[in-house]
Amino acid sequence: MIELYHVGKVYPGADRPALDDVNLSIGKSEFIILAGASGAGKSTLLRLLFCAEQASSGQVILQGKNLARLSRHEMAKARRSIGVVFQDFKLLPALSVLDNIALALEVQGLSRDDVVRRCLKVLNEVGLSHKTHQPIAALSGGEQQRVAIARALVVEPAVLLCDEPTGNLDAERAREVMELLITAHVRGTTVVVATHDPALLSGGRRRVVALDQGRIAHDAPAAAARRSDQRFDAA
Amino acid sequence: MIELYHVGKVYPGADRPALDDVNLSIGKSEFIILAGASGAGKSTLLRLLFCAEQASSGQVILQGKNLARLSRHEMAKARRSIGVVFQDFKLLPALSVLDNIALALEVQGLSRDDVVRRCLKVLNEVGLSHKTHQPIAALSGGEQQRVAIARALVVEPAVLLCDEPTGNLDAERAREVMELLITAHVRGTTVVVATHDPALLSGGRRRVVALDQGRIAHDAPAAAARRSDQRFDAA
Amino acid sequence: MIGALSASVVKHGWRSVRSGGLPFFFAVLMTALGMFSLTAFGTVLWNFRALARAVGESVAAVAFLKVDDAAAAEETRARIQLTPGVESATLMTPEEALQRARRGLSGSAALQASAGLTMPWVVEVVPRFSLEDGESARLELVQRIGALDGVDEVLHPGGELKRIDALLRLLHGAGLFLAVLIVLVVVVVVSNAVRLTVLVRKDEIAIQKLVGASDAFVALPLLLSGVVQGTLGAVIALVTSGIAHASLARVVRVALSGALGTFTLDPLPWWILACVIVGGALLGAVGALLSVARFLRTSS
Amino acid sequence: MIGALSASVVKHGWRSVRSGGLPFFFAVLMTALGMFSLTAFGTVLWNFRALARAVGESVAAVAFLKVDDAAAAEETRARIQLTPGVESATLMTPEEALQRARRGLSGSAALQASAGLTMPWVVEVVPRFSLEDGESARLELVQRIGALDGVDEVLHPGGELKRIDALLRLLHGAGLFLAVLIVLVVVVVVSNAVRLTVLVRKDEIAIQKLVGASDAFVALPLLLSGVVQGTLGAVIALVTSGIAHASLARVVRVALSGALGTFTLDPLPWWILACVIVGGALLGAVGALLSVARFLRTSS
Ligand SMILES: Nc1ncnc2c1ncn2[C@@H]1O[C@H](COP(=O)(O)OP(=O)(O)OP(=O)(O)O)[C@@H](O)[C@H]1O
Ligand SMILES: Nc1ncnc2c1ncn2[C@@H]1O[C@H](COP(=O)(O)OP(=O)(O)OP(=O)(O)O)[C@@H](O)[C@H]1O
Ligand SMILES: [Mg+2]
Ligand SMILES: [Mg+2]
Repeated sequence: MIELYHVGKVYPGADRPALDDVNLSIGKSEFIILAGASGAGKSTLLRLLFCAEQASSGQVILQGKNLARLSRHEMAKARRSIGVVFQDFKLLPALSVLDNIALALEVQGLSRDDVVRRCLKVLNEVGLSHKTHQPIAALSGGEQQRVAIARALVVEPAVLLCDEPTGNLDAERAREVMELLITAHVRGTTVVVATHDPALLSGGRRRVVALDQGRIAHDAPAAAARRSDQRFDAA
Repeated sequence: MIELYHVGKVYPGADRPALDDVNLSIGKSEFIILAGASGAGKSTLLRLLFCAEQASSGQVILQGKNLARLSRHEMAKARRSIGVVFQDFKLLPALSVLDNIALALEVQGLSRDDVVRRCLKVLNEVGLSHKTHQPIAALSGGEQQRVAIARALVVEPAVLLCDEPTGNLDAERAREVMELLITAHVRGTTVVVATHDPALLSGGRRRVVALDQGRIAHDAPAAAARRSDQRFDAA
Repeated sequence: MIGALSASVVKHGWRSVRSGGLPFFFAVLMTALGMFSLTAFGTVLWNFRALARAVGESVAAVAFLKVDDAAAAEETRARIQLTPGVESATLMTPEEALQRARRGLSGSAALQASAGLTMPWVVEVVPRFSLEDGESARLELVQRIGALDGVDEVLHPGGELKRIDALLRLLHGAGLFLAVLIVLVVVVVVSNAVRLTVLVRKDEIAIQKLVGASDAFVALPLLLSGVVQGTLGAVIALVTSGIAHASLARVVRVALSGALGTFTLDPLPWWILACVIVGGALLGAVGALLSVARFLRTSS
Repeated sequence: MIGALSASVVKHGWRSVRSGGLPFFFAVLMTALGMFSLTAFGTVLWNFRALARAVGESVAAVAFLKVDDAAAAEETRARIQLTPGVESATLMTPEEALQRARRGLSGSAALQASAGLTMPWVVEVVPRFSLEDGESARLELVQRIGALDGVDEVLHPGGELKRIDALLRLLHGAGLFLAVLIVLVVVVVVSNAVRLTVLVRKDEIAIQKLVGASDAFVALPLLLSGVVQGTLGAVIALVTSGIAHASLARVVRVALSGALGTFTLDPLPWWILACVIVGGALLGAVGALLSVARFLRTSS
């Protein structure tokens, strides 16, 4: 599903590489937790997978395609099968919750009815039905984060990339969101979650990939609860 | 220092009040943790203290002044003695780290030399000296959060309001930031931290005010480690 | 799919119109102003040719004939009429000519002696007037008429004509200069206004790209809003200039009619008005296209 | 404190100039275009008065005297010269008058008879020309001169004058209309451009307010950037119109000089240029003030 070969990323003007010789293979329908201190390169790695940045060296393969070789059109198409929860949400403050989520579906050319139906469903799942027509600016931090998650889930993506999806949520809400991610995972979505949340890291039931200063520090396969549809992968 | 009498806040178009009959008294140099689930009203309360919103009912007294009666000029002056870490940082992505922090001092009319000196000092404290001249857009989420904290600390404020200051930080960084806040507290600053971070909540060494749906659910005075310069307060 | 996509394009176009806010109305206003100036100037230019013709025709040359009877005079007149470059030729009997000479030979000191004056048959010649012909063309015409059988001498009011000519030339030149300036301003203003709309909406566009919008999905609404801007501006310009025309036409007629016969300020013909609207829409589209293309290239 | 604050204001002003980017250059460009149009138009208007004077003076009236000797003629000439509304009066001997009549009595059919012509003493009168005087004022002057001792009859070229008059009036009217339009456009463009700068910088301003900036701290840099915009625009306009003048003046002189004597397109005097720069700065300041005031009111 996702393969990284000797991937490096040096931002122009940066003193050290954000990613350095990263090798990683993520199977279809795996659930990966990307750990690492602040500035370790988690968001950078997700940005590479999402074509928001180009790798400086090495190759990133997503669904069998080398991301460096995609045309603009193919890139747009690839993005439509990826759901992303951005660390800074990237919502439009002036638009309503519904319109923000609808954006992701409108881009795919769905009819307005379908769009609204699916938006309302996912809003219900993240527990924000009562905020449907409020502008994003009128939401609390945690509510905005759940809107961001809803927008990523609404497209029923093949790959779900979540950057710190519970940073603004209380423990209760965080657990609910994790359950949503697991539901998507059970449906067959490949999920990559970047986080420092100790609650998510602890337990050892998921495969944890830890980054440190742009290098993979350790890659622990899930100790238990490994799902039958998961392939083993050479790290 | 900070007194709230029967404070209510209803946002226009909202279905229920964000704050409802809140009574709270915070003494000089106290350290308060404001807990509560997502949407409980933590940010709203901080916004009232910061004159970013007006209370719908009741009175908010800060440093002996009723905030509802401040002129524009007095409000600007009051804000210069308050440091705020916003939940969404409110940094300018195009400006450098230094310029973002300098903003808070320039507004006070300090000379450029003083401004730069104090900015570099505080950047050193939050561990971002190596990013001084990078634009905010080139920083990771956690680094941006530390810039936001630096901007709040640089004015050496009488009151420090922090909204979820560790949401994007790993445990190590979060502890460092908390130590910065405690240092400020020791210097005599009144600190109010809104958070869901269990690490901050646990321990019972600080006074915790918990909000639930806009009402104060419980207000537990610090069990231990109470400092001599703190007054007792009638909650 | 295509249907839903285009519905969504229209919806986003409308949203960008609504949310365009200040830059949008700014663009419409500027387009309207530019188009209005163009239309106003066009009206002046359109009527200016009529004015020029009126001025030109009022400046006639006079041919003195060496014929004795009315039939020969009429024959000569007909021959003059057929000369290329002659708009009209009118015959005057010697008596009429004498009357004219007595009445209004202004600028001349010869009236004193006119008591003992005898006049020949005279043909008043109105040359076909055009700004482009220079002095030499006019002299050539005079010579050509003078060479005709039965024509004794041709006089033409060179000085006066030259003066009016110079003024008309100046008007024309200044006019062209202004027109070029206005077109430039309109193009720059509209394309910049659309660029500003893009600037204001850049967050939204960035997010659309992030959730997988194709270039067309991003560009079409902007193009649409550019076209709407341009068209709206042109329509407003036409309405305004219609009002201006209605209120100014009378003033101009009164001011000019005394001197140059009945002179009316005609409105522009409908096809020019249609061109203005199409031009507005095109300008908007081009402006939008330029800025959108640039924007798509720089953002990913 | 005040010094540091004002240093910081300058710094922020400069930053808003630098970061103003597109809207800033747009505003400068638009101001420059508007100011340039104004200057170009001003130059035309300025020289237009000279042109009008030249045209007016070339249209002289002629007074025929009933005197017998040179002394009496000179005395009459002096009396005519002193009549209000007369610019100049030149005496011609009968011989000179006859010469003139022979040479160039264009538009007149009286040449035929000029062989047996005798002329009186003649005074050529140039009326003081002004656009504002109507036909009646001119007739009155003719009557006043005609009533003088020693003057037999006064002729004046009414038709020709009327025609040129009408053209000049038209030019003047259209010019005023254009000037008003241009001033309006410049005001709207500049104030909107500053408003757009505010729009683009609204995040920065919001954060400045959050960290306790006073209204002055927010407004002054914007005001400064408005003034810089306006001034820069005006300076660019002056430079451009200087270049345009240098390249066009020759063309205009060649085109017009033949007909109307030596006619030069003079540049505007320095104090008008200074006014343009001050005007640009003022326009920028007013535009900035308007939008900043509105913005401060709506944001807290
Ligand atoms: N656009 C950029 N230009 C330059 N440097 C960048 C840019 N984006 C990130 N960096 C740097 O690259 C390093 C890794 O950043 P990244 O955002 O991947 O960290 P992260 O693991 O997501 O951290 P966090 O948990 O704080 O979000 C950081 O040092 C950061 O400053
Ligand atoms: N500007 C606004 N207009 C309308 N409603 C608002 C506005 N700001 C906040 N609210 C609502 O008020 C309630 C409290 O919001 P607040 O931001 O104070 O929550 P919070 O405790 O900070 O939550 P979080 O931990 O998620 O940030 C929420 O339901 C929110 O939707
Ligand atoms: Mg990150
Ligand atoms: Mg909050």
